[in-house]
Amino acid sequence: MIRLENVSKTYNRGIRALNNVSLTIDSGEFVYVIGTTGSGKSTFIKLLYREIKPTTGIVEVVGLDVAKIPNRKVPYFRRNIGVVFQDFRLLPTKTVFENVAYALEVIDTPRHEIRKQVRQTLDLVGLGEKINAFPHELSGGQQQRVAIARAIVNNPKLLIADEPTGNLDPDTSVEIIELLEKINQSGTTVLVVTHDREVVQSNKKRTIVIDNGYIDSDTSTGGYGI
Amino acid sequence: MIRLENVSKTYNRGIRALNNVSLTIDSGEFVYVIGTTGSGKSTFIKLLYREIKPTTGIVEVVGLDVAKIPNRKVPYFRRNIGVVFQDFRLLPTKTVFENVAYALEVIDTPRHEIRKQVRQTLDLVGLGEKINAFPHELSGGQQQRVAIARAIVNNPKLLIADEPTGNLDPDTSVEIIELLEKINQSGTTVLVVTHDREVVQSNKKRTIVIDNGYIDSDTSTGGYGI
Amino acid sequence: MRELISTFKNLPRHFKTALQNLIRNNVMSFSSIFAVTITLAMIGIVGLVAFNVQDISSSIEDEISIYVKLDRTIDDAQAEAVGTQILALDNIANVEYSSKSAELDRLIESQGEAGAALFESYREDNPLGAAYTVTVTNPDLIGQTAQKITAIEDVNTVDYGGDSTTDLIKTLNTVRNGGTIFVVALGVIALFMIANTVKITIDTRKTEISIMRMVGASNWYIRIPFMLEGMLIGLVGAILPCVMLFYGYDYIYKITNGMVVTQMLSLVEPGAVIVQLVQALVGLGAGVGIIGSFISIRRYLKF
Amino acid sequence: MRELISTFKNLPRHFKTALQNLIRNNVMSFSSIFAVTITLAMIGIVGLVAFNVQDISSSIEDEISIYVKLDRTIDDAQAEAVGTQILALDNIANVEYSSKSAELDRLIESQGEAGAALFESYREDNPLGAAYTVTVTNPDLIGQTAQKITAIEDVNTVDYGGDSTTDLIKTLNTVRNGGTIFVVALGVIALFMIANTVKITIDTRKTEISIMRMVGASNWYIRIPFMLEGMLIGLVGAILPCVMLFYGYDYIYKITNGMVVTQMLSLVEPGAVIVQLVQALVGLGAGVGIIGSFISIRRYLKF
Ligand SMILES: Nc1ncnc2c1ncn2[C@@H]1O[C@H](COP(=O)(O)OP(=O)(O)OP(=O)(O)O)[C@@H](O)[C@H]1O
Ligand SMILES: Nc1ncnc2c1ncn2[C@@H]1O[C@H](COP(=O)(O)OP(=O)(O)OP(=O)(O)O)[C@@H](O)[C@H]1O
Ligand SMILES: [Mg+2]
Ligand SMILES: [Mg+2]
Repeated sequence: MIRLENVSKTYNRGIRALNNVSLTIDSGEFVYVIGTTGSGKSTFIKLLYREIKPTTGIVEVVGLDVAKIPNRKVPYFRRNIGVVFQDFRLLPTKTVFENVAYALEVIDTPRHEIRKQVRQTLDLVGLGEKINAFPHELSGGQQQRVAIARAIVNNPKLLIADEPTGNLDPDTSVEIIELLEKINQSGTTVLVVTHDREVVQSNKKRTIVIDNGYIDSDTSTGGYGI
Repeated sequence: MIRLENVSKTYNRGIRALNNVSLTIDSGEFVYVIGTTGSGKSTFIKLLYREIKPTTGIVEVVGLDVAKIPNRKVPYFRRNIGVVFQDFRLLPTKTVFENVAYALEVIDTPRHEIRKQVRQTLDLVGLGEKINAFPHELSGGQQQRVAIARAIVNNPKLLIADEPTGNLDPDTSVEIIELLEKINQSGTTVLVVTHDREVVQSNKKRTIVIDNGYIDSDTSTGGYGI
Repeated sequence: MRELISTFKNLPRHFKTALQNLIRNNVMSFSSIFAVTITLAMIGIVGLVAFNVQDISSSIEDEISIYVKLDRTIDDAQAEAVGTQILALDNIANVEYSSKSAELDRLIESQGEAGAALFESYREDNPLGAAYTVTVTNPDLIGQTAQKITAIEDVNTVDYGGDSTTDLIKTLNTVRNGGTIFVVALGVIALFMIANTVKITIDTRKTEISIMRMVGASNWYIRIPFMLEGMLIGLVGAILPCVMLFYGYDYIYKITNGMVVTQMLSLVEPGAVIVQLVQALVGLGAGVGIIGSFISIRRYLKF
Repeated sequence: MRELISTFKNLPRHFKTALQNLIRNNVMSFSSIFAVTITLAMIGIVGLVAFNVQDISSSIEDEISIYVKLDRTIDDAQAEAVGTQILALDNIANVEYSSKSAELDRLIESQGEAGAALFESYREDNPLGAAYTVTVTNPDLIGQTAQKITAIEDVNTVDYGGDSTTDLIKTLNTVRNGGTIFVVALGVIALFMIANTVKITIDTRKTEISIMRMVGASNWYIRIPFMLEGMLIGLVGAILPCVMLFYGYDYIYKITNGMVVTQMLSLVEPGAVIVQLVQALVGLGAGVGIIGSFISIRRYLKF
């Protein structure tokens, strides 16, 4: 599903955010990515859905060399991936319903299908009654849950979540993690970046620790958990 | 320092975010505000620095009836308050240094003072080397720390922080909370909204629990902690 | 291909999106529409003025004629023969005959009060020849035509005002060409203006566009609503200028009876001209809106 | 008051901020500057054309004159007396005398080749009177002046072209007034255009403005850099149109030798006109930029 080979990412001004990272994540895995702030976690996942390209090395996702996908084809590639962005990235002029529906509309889902699935997904994340609100009318945690709903609504092969519980209280966090696990059980590969120690500890899963741009440990390759 | 009297806030479409809240916070206190997502925490603190006005009731901060301050005077009022916004709100075209310096420039601080204080503060939050980066070049946690630096740089009488550790790893979180305590010890009133159970539990302070727009408990008035 | 089919199938939805964006970004939309409105109003006004200048300059040209004096010794039949020969030339629009005695009348009249006393005595033995007043189809060639007429037998003198008339014609041509260049230049400037406005409108939404791509929207899926929005901005922006031109010009035409002060500056009749202008404005507004959006959005479809 | 002092003390910093914003928002700034550039270019071109139209129409008016024929029985002294009386009237610019025989020359010439044969015999006993050609200072009053001249003793006929001349004068006036209205209207439209562009630029930064207020910046502290930025946009936007006008018009003037085709359409000399225009453009650009910013930012200083 995901394969990184000697990947480095240097931003301009010479900031090295990732250093020579190699790893493989198989289809159906559930992986946590943890690390201190500024260690390169977001950089790592931005490489996966091609928000950025690696400076050196190869990134392969769903069988494609990500850097080689032509610009025009990038959206098609991204339909395989659901992403929960750290900064949400909701469309400000669309309502909650429309934001979530958008991910289905672009793949030509029939309208009644859209309505059904969006409602279901919003209920799942506990936002059933905010369906017609605009993003700026939501609390931080509610926006985060809209972002989650949008990422999972089209049943992607790969689900990437950057701090999906950063703005949520502990109880809601647990619910969301349970939801991600359920999605994982239905066959989706799930990659979760998190700071939430409780979450990582209560669900013993493969955990990749990034530190200062290097992979510090990876439980699947005999590293250590926290 | 802060006094709320029967305060309610109803957004348009009849969404009642706060219901008949009354409370007093004295000068020099350190108060946690917790509650589930969407319970009204951000609404509560937005009332304090007058991002919004109460629908009914009186909000008094630093001795002023907040709703009665004329628009023109609002910025002067806000100079008493440092705010860490849940969504950071950094100025996108200014560098880290400029963002933090801005809060000092507006109160006519001499230039060499500004340079000294900004550097000190950025070192304090651990961002010394990101001084010339733009917000979009920072990780989530780094942006959050810039927001904190900006809020504390001008030594406000009241410091309000909405989820100041939402994007930080546990170790950095602890450091930030210790920083806030140090600021509190120097006389500043501090109000922290947080989801971080560890934080609240390890620092036994007055804790206000908001639930669904009501004050569910307040340890200073004989409520219960979590 | 698949993308194209999907695009057409989704047109109604795209249209709804475009309309929604227009309404929800109300401040921005208003500014853009306002910019289009005043730009088109400008094009409309300039266009109308240009139309009228063209019209006036042609009607001045229509008045230009060649005055052909015949020998005074020839008889009526010979005079008629000259008329036929003139008519046979190229570039002749009309030929009007003026008999010997009509010419004398003219001379007397031109001398004012003293005229009759001076020249009435010539009536018996008229020393003047008959004359033709010739109008041409293409005033630019008036000199050549006059020369050809001079060559005809029995023609005494030919007068078309000489240099001063050629100058007038050149002047009118310059005014017309200058006017056209001016209108075209202003038009181009105005279109840049609209395109630029659309560009700014889109620039402010680059994050939105990048989010759409993040979520898997194909380039055309993103582009179409923006283009439709550009079209709507152009169309809505065209309403006011069109109404203004339509009723405004009609009104001016009515209160002036179709002339500005004098017959010399007569206005073009409203009807067809206005319809053409309105069509042009609507077309420009919508067209530039669509194309401007298409071009502006390009650079944001890369990440 | 305190706010005002602080504002002035901070001017250098505000200026730096304005410049920084201009550079850091490069896409947006470029669009705004571009909008100002083409708007000012338009005003510049229209202004130049208007200047020239004004000039040409006055030089046409200068050519208009009254042709005063005297009785043919009077002697030279009497004729001179008439001249003195005409000069004594209001609205007289110049009076030129033409003797009896000069008048006959004119008549003969006007009759072309046949003229000499026809009228040379009159040379001995000239039936024509002497004449004056009178030019007026204010062509609008030419009718009245002609009437007053008619009333003078020994004046036989007075001819100033009658209705057709009054019509020409009215026409020229209309062209001039119409031109002025047109230029002013276009100018106003163009200024709206610039103000609107500045407005859009500011709209896109409303979050920024609200953050500044959140952090305690007073309204003037926020406003000044935006106004300076507006000014810079206006100034930078004025550069190209000014250079264009300055060198472009000079060039056109040189290659045409100052006339478009004929003397009739002579161009205004570059010098002063261009300097005035350039000053106007620079002033407009900067002024509208500042005022536009001031007004546009208003609504965002409320939250
Ligand atoms: N666009 C950019 N230009 C320059 N430097 C950048 C850019 N984006 C990120 N960086 C830097 O790269 C490093 C890694 O950033 P990244 O966002 O990957 O961290 P992170 O692990 O996600 O942190 P956090 O937990 O705070 O979100 C940081 O030092 C950051 O400042
Ligand atoms: N501008 C608004 N218009 C309408 N409703 C709003 C608006 N802002 C907030 N709300 C609603 O008011 C309620 C309280 O929101 P608030 O932001 O105060 O929650 P919160 O406690 O800060 O939540 P979180 O922990 O997720 O940030 C929510 O249901 C939210 O949807
Ligand atoms: Mg991150
Ligand atoms: Mg909140």
